[in-house]
Amino acid sequence: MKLHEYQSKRIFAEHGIPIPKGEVATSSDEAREIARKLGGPVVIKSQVLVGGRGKAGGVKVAKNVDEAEELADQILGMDIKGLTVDKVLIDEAADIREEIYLGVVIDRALQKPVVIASAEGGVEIEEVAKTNPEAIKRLPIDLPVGLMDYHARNLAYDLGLRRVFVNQFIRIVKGLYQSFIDTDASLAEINPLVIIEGEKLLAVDGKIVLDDSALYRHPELVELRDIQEETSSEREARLAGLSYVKLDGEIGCMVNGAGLAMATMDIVKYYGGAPANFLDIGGGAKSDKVAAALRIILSDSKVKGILFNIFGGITRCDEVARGILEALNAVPTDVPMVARLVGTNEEEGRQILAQANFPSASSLGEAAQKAVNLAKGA
Amino acid sequence: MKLHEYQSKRIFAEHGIPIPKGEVATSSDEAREIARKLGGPVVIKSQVLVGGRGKAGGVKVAKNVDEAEELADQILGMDIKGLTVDKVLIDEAADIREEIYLGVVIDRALQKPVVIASAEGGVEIEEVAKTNPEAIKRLPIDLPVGLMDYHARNLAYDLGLRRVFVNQFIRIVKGLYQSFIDTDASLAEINPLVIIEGEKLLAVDGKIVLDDSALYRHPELVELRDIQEETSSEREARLAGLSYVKLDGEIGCMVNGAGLAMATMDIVKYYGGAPANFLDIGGGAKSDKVAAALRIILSDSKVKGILFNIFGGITRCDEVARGILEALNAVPTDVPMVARLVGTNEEEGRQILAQANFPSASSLGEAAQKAVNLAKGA
Amino acid sequence: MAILVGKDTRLIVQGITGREGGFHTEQMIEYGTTVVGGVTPGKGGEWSHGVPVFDTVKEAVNATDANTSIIYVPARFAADAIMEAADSGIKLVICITEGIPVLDMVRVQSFLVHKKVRLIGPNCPGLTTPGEAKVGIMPGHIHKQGNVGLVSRSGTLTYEVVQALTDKDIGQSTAVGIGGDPIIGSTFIDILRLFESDPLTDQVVLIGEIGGTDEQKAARFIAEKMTKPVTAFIAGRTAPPGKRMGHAGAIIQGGEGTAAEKIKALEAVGVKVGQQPEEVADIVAGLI
Amino acid sequence: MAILVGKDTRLIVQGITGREGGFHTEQMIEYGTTVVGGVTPGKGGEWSHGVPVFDTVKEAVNATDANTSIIYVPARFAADAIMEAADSGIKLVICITEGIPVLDMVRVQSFLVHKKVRLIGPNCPGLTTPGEAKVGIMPGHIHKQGNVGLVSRSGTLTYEVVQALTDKDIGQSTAVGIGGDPIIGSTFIDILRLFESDPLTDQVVLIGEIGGTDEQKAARFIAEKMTKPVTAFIAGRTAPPGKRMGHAGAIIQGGEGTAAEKIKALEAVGVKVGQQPEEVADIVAGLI
Repeated sequence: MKLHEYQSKRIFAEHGIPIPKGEVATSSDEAREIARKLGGPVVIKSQVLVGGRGKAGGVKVAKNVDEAEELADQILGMDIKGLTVDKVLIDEAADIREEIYLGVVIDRALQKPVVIASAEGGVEIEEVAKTNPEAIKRLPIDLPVGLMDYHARNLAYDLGLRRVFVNQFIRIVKGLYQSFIDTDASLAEINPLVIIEGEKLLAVDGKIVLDDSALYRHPELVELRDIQEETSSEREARLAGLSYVKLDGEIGCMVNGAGLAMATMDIVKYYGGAPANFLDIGGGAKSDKVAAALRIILSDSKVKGILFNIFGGITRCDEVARGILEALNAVPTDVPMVARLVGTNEEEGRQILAQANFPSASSLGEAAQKAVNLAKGA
Repeated sequence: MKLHEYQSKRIFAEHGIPIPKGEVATSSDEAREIARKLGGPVVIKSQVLVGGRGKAGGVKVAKNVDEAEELADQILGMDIKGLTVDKVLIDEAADIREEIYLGVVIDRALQKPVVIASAEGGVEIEEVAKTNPEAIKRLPIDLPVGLMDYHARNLAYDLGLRRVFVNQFIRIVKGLYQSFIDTDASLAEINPLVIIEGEKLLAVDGKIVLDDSALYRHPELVELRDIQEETSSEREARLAGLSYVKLDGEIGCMVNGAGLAMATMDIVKYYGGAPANFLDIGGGAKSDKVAAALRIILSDSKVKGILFNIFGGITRCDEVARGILEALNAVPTDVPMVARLVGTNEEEGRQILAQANFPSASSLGEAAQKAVNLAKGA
Repeated sequence: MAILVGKDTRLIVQGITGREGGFHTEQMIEYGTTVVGGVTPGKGGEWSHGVPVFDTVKEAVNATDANTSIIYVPARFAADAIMEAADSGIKLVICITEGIPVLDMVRVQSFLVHKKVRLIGPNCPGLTTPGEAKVGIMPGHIHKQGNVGLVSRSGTLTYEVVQALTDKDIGQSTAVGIGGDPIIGSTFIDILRLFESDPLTDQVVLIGEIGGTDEQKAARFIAEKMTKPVTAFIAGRTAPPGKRMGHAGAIIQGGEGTAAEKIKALEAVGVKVGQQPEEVADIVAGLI
Repeated sequence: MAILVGKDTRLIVQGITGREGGFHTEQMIEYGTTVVGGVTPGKGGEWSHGVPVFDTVKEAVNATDANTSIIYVPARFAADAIMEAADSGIKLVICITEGIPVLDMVRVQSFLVHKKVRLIGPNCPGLTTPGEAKVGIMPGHIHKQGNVGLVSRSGTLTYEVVQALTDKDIGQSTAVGIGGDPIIGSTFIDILRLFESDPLTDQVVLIGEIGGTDEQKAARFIAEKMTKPVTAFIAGRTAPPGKRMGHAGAIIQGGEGTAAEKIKALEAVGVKVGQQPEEVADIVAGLI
């Protein structure tokens, strides 16, 4: 789960990281009032959970209160990569001298959190990794030991930070690391951390991505979820406990198991089709889950054919077959479908589908080919 | 620094440990009011920082409000081992079925915290260690790993706790351990943890001793210090940064270094005297510290002679010599004294004392003998 | 016994009285696995599926001489369960549980680093040595005893490949699901090393997916240390970057972890990569 | 060089620009110790007492090839300083600082357990190999080169005993103060083991005090492993239970850690225990 910039920065501030003064507005009137209270120039920043807000025109500087109102009015309601802006953050504009990147992520190879820093802030760290990998400094943290002052100090000197910033930097690195740990994040990032007038560091933009598996420990963070940022399909999938990712193709896929679901997408492509989605119904899915999955797939108007691929281990093929038929009763459609059910209770599953004249296939390859052909015929 | 029972139990309660309902009273009127609010029988417990309150008559059960007032009146103002009771805790009386001991201390040999538990609660754990060492279960905790549920569960089963108590016990052990860690304690103890009606566990008495070296991290705990529990000498020593322990003898000792201070006491004893105190002025003490130390020693009317033993490393003998003379100016006395100063600037120190006709000795043995003889002559 | 589990396995089931744990205990016993006990705190003294239940792993190990534990407990108790097993003399721990917080697994791995315990998983289907022991949730009937070792980050995709092998009459020595999480106890390299020195394994199938760089590392290991032929399948050629494909570990991030780069790395060291499970079986059979 | 420090010591001083650190750096250099640098965060690039100052231990080690570090930083920064030294390639760390929170030292010790670093202290006077190197705060002039190893939990009491030995013309191989805290990096046994295998040490003096059971453990070690004679002095015969005698570690608790039981344990294994420093010297000299 991603947090908005303003939510992330508030968490950072609670951990002692300096952030600009600012507040969130949902109307241009509010924006004007906030700008008036802040005084001086402000930045109006759209709060949507996608990257590239700046390029899309979702971040603007206003020199005065009138401009703030006007720009907020422009940005609110704007569409950025399919998401409608309904909140803007009004921050005091900072006099930026230099920009630093600072982030904490889990390093999969080291199996521990790693602090990543670069003196080239303000751009995406992946970009720096390509153009100037030397500029990126990495500090792996042993979780049981934690982040000690000397770790952060070594990082500061590695980064070539001037001495006047070192102690501030240590506090910020520790605050960011603690934000990461305290929220069970998978990413906590300040980009950029800027040097402003008076030799001070300030976190002007921030981002936290939470570990969904750990949300149960953080009910207060779950409340921060912005449901307006989910499509209705994503929402339905989340509530039904399905793993769903919308793609651009025309073959809807319903599979049990993430690896198999990806393999199914790949095979659809191999046979000349394009997958419309990734969808894993998980292990031991019952018919109601299958029905929910089918509804989600059918809600995508691009879908011209649907492929069911079930390898029954915990999941029972007869349950899935019944689920498909139930869902079709509830959501009638003329999109052609083909099912391939193997494993636990495969005979029963096939019989149920055969009785309903539902097309089936015995191998995954055959099923994918059929689905692609059906979709072309449709 | 020791915390009172009521302070310790409040910290436990903040960590999820069930404690009896109760409040502190400083007068019998207040005690009556608290007993009335609690309803039913109550326990009146003197809050003084010494053991054996029960035996000294400082803990009583009151069946009703009148008795509560009467007993509180008796206990308030009582003298227990030299300390005057000025606070009583009024707790709801518990219907105690069984008593358990539960504590956390640092194990010096293992160099880690250890949870100690015994099904024989209500008596001092040292007593159980002597009479029934088998009954004591020890659970060492790796600080970086922390206390996991399974540790506490294994402890519960080792202890022979009935199953109905296991989950409560796990929560209490974790709460106690966390209290210990969060307060930088050197001891956190529930004794007894009792089984009451309804198959519930309740911490009826508790104790926390804080690590003085870590107090700087806990300003909120420092505020809990009960200065009425210190003698004025202890207080002056603490404020002057001196390490002072009052003893029962007649030879006052002022030494630099804890080991040497103990050795000096031992040698006084060896030569037939008895040390009046342990007093370490620490390394590099200046004359004002020496003067404070002398005042503290002289405030003990039993002192019949004073022995100064200084081995100058960081500490300079001339500084000490000047300190002694300055202090004698400020606090004139006819208690006889002898000084033995060796090490850094020993010549200058001896000359200063010789000019003031201050008796001195060259070896520790000689100094101790002289001090003992002078005290006998006094 | 090929690797890790077999006739010598003495298994306890942590979470035996749960729905999942109970169902699969039955399946494992039916397959012939030696299940010697179960652990559910608070249910010690009961019996479940014909084996005694204990309150703690310590008691279970003391009473049954178990050497292997499989974990089916809910995610929030799983880290504790793994550490308890590791602390109680168990040598091989298989964690089936899905959805364990990443920081919990970081903690577990740093706890295990100085212990002599092997962890498989979490979020894995377990492992099967056909004809000897099935420890996990793989359907038993798809396997056939033989000399091909399988190692996979996936669950049902593994079954698919096993089925494809069995359909072509190619038996397996041991099939190991290492799990789909970003932080796992045993990696491809750990299992490849075991297969390389296992006399009952003649060749190996590696089933990878997008996310991380474990397949690339495996490729380096194969080039440097493996004498036995390896065939691979990589799922997620069509997966877009930035989206988590079900598994917590299956996500292309910062341009890293694509199927294309994994396939390239494997092919560069002579590993043949099949485009479909059936093709993998054909390669293994020497038909391609 | 007898043990731990000597001509090969290349010392850096953490906290060199502080009052204590500066004073003792001067004293150590005057004694002949090879001080190669200092560390004070924020003062890198300056010079102090003729040696360069660095911001981090890593830089100091890289620039000076230091192998030993002595720590004079305030208590609240000491754990960090010890861990930084251990993490930067230093092999011997001596921590003089007094008043480090006990839990900080628990953390430090658990951090050091898998590292190849020896810690002496904290709250100790350091160590001196007479004629070669003085690393710490012991007054240099009291020492005399010789073949008696000293190990002590105390500071000034150690000087007293060293002086008594020197007064009787008995020289020392190395005098080691292990510190008066409950949790210390090196115990009596660690140092006794080094003296036992040091060809320049012929006999050992052990100076203990009340609190803990380290002297009793040392007695067992002496009985089992030491061939060289050991003489002891134990401070605190007159100390009452329950009162902390200055040192955080010097407290008789739960009836454990009295001078009497320590003396008994030592005498039981043939160690002669002196009642005064002069008596210790007489025993060492063979007069008693």
